[in-house]
Amino acid sequence: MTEQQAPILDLASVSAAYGPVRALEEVSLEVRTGEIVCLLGSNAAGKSTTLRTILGMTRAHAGEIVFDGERIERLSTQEIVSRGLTMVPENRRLFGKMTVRENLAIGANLRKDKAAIQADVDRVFGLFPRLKERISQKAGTLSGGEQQMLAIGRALTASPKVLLMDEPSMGLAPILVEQVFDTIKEINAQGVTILLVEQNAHVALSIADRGYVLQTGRIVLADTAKALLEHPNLSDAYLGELE
Amino acid sequence: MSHLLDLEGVSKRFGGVQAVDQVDFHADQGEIVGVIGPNGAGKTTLFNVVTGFYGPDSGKIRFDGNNLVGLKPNQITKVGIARTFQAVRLFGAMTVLENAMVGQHPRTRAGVFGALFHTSSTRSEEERVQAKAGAALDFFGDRLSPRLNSLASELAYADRRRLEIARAMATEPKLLLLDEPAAGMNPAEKDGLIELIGRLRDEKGYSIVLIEHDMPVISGVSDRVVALDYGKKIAEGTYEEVAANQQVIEAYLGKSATQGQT
Amino acid sequence: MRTSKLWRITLLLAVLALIAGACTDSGGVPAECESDAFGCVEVGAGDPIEVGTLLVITGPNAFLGQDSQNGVVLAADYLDGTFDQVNGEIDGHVISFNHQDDGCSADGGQSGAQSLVSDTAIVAVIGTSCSSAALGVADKILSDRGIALISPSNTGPALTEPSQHQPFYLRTAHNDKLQGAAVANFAYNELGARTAATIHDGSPYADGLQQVFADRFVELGGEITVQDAIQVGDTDFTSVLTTVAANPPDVLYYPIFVAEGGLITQQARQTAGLENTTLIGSDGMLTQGFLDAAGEASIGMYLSGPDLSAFSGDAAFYAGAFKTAYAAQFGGEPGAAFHAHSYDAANMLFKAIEKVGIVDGDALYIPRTALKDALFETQGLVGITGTLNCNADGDCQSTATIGVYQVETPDSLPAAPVYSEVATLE
Amino acid sequence: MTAPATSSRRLRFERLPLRRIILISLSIAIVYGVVAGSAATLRMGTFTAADWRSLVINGIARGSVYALIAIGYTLVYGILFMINFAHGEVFMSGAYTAFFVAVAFGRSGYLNAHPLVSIGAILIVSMVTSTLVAVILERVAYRPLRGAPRLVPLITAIGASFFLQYTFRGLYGAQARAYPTINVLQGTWTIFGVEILRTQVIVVVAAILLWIALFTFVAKTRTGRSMRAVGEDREIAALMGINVDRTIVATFAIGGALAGAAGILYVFLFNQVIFTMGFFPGIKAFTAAVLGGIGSVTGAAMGGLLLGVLEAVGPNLFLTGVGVPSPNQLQPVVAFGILVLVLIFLPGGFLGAPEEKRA
Amino acid sequence: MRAALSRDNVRAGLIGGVTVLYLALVGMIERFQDRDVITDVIGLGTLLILIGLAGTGYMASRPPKPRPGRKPVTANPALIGLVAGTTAGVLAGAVILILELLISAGVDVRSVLASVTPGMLSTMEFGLGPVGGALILVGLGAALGAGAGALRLLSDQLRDTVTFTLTAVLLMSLMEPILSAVLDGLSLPDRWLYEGGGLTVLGAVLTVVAAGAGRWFWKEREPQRKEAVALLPADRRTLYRKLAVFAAVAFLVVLPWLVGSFISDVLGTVGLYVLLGLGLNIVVGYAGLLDLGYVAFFAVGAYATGVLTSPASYLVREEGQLFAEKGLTNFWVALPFVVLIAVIIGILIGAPVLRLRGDYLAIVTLGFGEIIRTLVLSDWLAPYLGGAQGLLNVPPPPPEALDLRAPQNVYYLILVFCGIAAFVAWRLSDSRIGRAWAAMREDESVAEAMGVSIIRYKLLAFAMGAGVGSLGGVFFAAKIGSIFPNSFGLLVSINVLSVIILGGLGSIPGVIVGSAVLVGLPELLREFAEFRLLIYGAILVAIMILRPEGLVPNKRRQRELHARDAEAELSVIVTDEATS
Repeated sequence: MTEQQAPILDLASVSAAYGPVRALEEVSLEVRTGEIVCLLGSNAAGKSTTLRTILGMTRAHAGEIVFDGERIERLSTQEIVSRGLTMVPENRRLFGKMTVRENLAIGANLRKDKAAIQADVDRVFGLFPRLKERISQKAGTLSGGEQQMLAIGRALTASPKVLLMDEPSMGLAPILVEQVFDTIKEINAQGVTILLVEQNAHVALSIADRGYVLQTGRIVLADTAKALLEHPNLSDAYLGELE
Repeated sequence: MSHLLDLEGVSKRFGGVQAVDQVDFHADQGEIVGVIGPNGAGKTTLFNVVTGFYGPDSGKIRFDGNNLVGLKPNQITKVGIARTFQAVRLFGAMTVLENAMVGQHPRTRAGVFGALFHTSSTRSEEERVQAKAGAALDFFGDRLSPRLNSLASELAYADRRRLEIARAMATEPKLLLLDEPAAGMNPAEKDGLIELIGRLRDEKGYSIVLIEHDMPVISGVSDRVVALDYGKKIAEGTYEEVAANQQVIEAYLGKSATQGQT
Repeated sequence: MRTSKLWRITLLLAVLALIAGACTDSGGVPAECESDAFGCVEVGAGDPIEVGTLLVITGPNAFLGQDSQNGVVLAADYLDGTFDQVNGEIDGHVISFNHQDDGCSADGGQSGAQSLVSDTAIVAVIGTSCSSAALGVADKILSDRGIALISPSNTGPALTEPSQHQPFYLRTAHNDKLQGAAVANFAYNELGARTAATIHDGSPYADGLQQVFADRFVELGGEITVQDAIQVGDTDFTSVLTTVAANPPDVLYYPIFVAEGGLITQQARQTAGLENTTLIGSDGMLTQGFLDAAGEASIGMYLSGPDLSAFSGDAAFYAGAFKTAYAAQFGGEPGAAFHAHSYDAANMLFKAIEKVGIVDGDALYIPRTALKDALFETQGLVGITGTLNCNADGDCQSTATIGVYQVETPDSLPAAPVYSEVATLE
Repeated sequence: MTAPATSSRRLRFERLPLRRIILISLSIAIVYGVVAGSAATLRMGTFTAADWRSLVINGIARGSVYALIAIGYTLVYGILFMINFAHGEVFMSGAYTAFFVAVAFGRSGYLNAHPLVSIGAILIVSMVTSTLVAVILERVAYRPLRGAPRLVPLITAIGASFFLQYTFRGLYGAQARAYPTINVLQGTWTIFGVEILRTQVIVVVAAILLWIALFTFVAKTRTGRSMRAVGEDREIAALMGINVDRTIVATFAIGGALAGAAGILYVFLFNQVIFTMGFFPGIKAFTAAVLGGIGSVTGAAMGGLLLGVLEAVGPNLFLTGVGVPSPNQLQPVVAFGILVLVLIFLPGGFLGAPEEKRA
Repeated sequence: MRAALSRDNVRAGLIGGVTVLYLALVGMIERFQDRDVITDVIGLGTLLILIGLAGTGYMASRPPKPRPGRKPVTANPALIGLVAGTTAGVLAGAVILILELLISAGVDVRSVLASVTPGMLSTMEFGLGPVGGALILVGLGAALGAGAGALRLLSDQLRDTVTFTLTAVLLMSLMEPILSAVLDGLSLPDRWLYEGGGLTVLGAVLTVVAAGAGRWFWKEREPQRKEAVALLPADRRTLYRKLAVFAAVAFLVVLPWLVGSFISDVLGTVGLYVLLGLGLNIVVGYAGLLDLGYVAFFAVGAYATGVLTSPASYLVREEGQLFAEKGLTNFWVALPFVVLIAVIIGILIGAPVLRLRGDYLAIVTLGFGEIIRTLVLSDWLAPYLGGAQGLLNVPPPPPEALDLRAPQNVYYLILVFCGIAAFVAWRLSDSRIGRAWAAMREDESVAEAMGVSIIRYKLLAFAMGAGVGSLGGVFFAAKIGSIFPNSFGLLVSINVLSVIILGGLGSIPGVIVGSAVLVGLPELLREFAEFRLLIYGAILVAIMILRPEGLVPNKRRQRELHARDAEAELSVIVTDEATS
């Protein structure tokens, strides 16, 4: 790598397991400020586990995770989130019985500065005017697209330095998939670094700076997005037909 | 000729939301029908109404000479409709084979007496159940058959999808309803799925209705496509016809659809 | 190889011989034991005479059984004429106890009785506390083994009905036929009550007692307005009290237990319409525990029970040495009314053992049937509850003095009754 | 391969809708019993209007106590989806411990000289004790079982219930004891022309105030929001920076404090403490929580009131007229009979969603 | 030393001290002191204090678990034990001293803390008076804590042997009622082993030698033994397994004659709970329906038996002629009718509540249990069911010659029916019906979509459960002969539920083990009377925390637990390597 800048998020040889089942094996990856990095791989390759491990929701049993110059692999999720990392989880997982307003407020749960929070909420409404219309509605009653917007908005009110996104296009209509990727680009342009997990490799790579390909818990390919798109082995590796 | 499955003016309302609104829908013997539409358009609700999980507020549903309105899900399965679920819902603590054996339930009749005394009819029925469940699993080649005794929860994601279909096949249906079978699959797996759905129709003679967001899958298998939005049917026809429909493009496909599929 | 096998066999034989030696006792059993249908209890040299108790010592009614158990313990203590917390002896054999719990239920009575009959050294049993533990259960199990069961607190009439009575069952507690009728007499004649209501709690004791009361009250010419019941464990009895107050009676009789009794007493005082109704309870509530539970609401109400002051027996002894010893050993005043009955029951048993026991060297043989007969023959035995005269159905308090006490302060039980009646079973 | 012949597919329509017949006849029987019984009772005229009024007031008072305990159940249920069977013992622990403070005040005469301060002190002791017990309970008996199947914490809760009952029996003794009399609470107040016991008025008012306070707390405060978030999705709540453990402890603490307060209100009404006093009110409150829709704070309050009134009025109203002896003994039959009837038609209680039917 | 003085160790000491004080203040120390462990040497109360202090040191000196973010503190375990034990001793001693001071200052401590009796204080003080007592508690805490910590320094085998031996002495002593009954039953002398309720010194020494040596060699041979077992040919192994089953059955058959009538009676009660547990297991374990009112069927079984066969019942009294003619008063003729009645009531109770799920179902079934109990208690139905006075004189099962009320014979009777019920449960679970139940339990909607009629299978579960449960009632009536309403309280339902969950939901051997632990043990602990339920509660909590899947978990259930974990990680688990 030629970049002089130190990565804001750096995983070095991270391994994780669910009970006896090994999920990650010596995964190393890095994300630099301002980038969109995407993490590709077939089902069960360990993509979501990587994100969960970064956030301390699954424990790494080996390796180091450094965020913003600090080792975080032993911290609790709460502590990690307070340092400026958060996630848009797979399947959105909103608090369905709470209003849109409360969902956004809870995203800012760890922050104290009311004015700054309000600014972030306004920024979310700028991105998704639809949410503002539904501010008092229960999140569970929103449509699928609106829910995805709220999930992203909720993560943004935490004012993250790095945002992890787990399959944001899953289960969405084609038109919404398009919107989601537009939004991701916009958020990134506003200065949020993004680590994106996607099935939809081509679309994801089209907006990303760099990409990694995971296969059965290992990184098998790492390159710029452009190079990956043209990589002859991409489909082999990504398709995971190596069972 | 009457349709195999025939819905006339079916509506279903939840609180303030008209989930399904005066929908006419049909599927013929041997036909594969794709159902598309934005999230929350009422596609899954339609499935739930057909399979008896919700009673329709109004409208008629007929299948193979039976009126389905008022029947319970288990009775509808018995008449010959089987389904899969949007999020895979297997019996995780049962083995692969046991999952498929549960599918045979409506085709068997052993009761308490047979269970207690292992009568000869019960024993032969059990053998038949095993054989049929095994046959359904064999349909997926070497994907499921070698893992008969693994727990369903231990399967890889795509295999879970397959097992769910196998379990539905074991009920010996005439009509198979598949709810987003391609969700979470990668392109290669989707190709496999397209082939599989074709084989289900050609080899097993099933009629199939599937909900899908993935246009290559829809275009790859459907004889006919129905588009829903806000509970209403907004378009119907071949994939090309529906994909060219302006309303569908605006509500659902977006501009990329017009750029062609990769 | 061979030798080792031989060795083993020899060893085995030796062990067997030892065991056989230990088992086969040298004969010489007294003739009375041979002729007794249930044989003898053999108390070997230096062995204690084992007496079982089967009283309720757990659960909400434990105060009742504990109090009775204390009475038995004191009787054994005083057998040698002093309260020194050392049990006395009969024919050179000290008394020892096997305490079991009757659980105040049929199944509790059964396991307790089974536990006792499995101990072959048990001479006789003092118990049970609750009629339901005895009726058809403990009385039958023990009678079938020829073990006498003497109850200090079963008051249910059924136990000594000739049709139901088990041959080895006796009691020193008064039959409820006496107490219920005495309370009715008191209410009708002394208080001048003409209408009465009753409440029971679903226990055989309370249900039986209130029924005897009601029958007698009607017989005297009174009217029963309401007979209702409550659930044990409940706390709000305002509905049942409102039912009673809808047609306010002169007397409300609720012969139940401490916790619910306390609550009913308190709530009755707050129920509109019951201001002029006299409250009466019975010996299940004649305890300090009830006064603690009812507090000041209990002042002025009546409680029936054995008339401890009118004992034709050793009243001075009871008020003096006995109560002092009780306080010294168990801390505080007796918790219920039955310790005196159990004290007498134990003494009745000790007398009978002295009478029929056969001393043979250092050993003592007690023929079971003879012991039972001796117990049933008890006549004119002066105890602290009066003179015990056992009849053929096992009622040893065939004549009892029932007292009705009026509560003056919640701090202590009233010393003397305001009404006393000597009642005799027909 | 062709599909099997259609003939084998003809539905044998359910031979007998057995369940429906039973259901309908049961409902008819209950409704008929209630209506006919009530009519007969009212015709008999045993009870005056004042009697009925006092029955209803008694019912509301006891229902208020049920409601407060039920809220504790429902709070814990809303967040952990477990029945905290030992909640009744949490309630007992506070009232029983505060008894000794009350006695000390009573002996010294302070109690009636400064009733408000005394009652405040008693209340605080009760609430603190109950809170402590609830928090220890969570730490020891429930926290190790997060993620275990739902029946497992139910069993530890039952075990903890016995354990606590007999611990307090061992500590304080087995006997029932009467609280000292507090003079200001004696007597009646006349409200809208009706004489009502002071204690009953205080209990009802206090229960309403506590319910409002709690409702506001859950709806408006940060902790309240965290509690709801943890109840919906524990993992995502953690992702939002919520300390899940601390939130659960807070829930138990609030439930415990409410139970402690309920304990003192209970003592105002019934004036007695004993180590078993938590069990039946606990069961009743649990029933109330289900009746109102478990998980809903308002539902729990409604369920408590309804149950209280039903218990107080039901037996006399429904049974006296048809000549059933000892009607009040059949209180559980009436209360649970109505519960069954309500749940047949509202499977989620009044305000609860029925546990979601995923389809 | 500084490492040993860490906050963790002091905290462990405080917990230990609080535990010892707890035992004293609830009265256990004093009550248990009446029971000798080794007669005239040490009482159970004293032993509890010693165990509390030593346990503090032992627990505190556990090798530390690596914790995120903290360096493991390493210290000499004996030192750690010393610190923790001393802390515990100081706390306990100080509190006892304070209590003594209060008492001597004339404060009536007992009016609040009922168990602060002179006896308790004297036991806590080892009879040495307040100051001496406090000092000895500190000294013992230090010595025992350090000693227990020092055990950590021993080799695994040695430490295991020491702890095993000490436990064995305690158990031998606690088992006195059983073992002396067994010795009596075999007509063997027991004086050398037990005296006055505790072990003799000789007995204790023999136990130490036997247990210590046995355990030592057992441990030492463990590797060889495992190897030998592993080397056994398959047919040999099945043979041995069959022999083991045969031996178990033979053991069950001769058991009552070994242990005498009292323990046979206890075994009968355990058997009743096995019957009830097997029935409830069908409802809860197989069909997944939480039933908190199972006592209803127990009551129905008992009362139906009583009403049909007792000469005291209304039916027999009034319609006796008819009944006698039909031979219905015969227990064996009545039996199928009772079960039929229970099944019908099961369906009647089940039908209205099938729509309810989870906790709603639980509370409604609880309600039905209470309704039935109240009805049998009520004055309303008293003319038919006996009300408060109960139903008496239920005859034992004929023929009279077999004396089917003697505890041993009742035991056989119940054993046979337990066998039948277990067979029924086993066959059902392993059939099309069992599969449908399992599917329904996991996911009702999907099961329905697979053609399983939820209503039919729920009703079937209720009916089968009711039938088996009523058998429990039938034999309860036959065993006791007197039926009173208070035998059918909510506690029975709770007890049965606890039995099956503690044993392992859905597991037939689990029911047996669960009954033995929760029903048998308390019966044998009768002498600890008022602490029985306290211990029962503590055991429930402890076992569920240590083994949430139950003592003898059902395989499928265990998989469900596992499956649920896996489900949570739905899309992330890598399983291909694990399974292929």
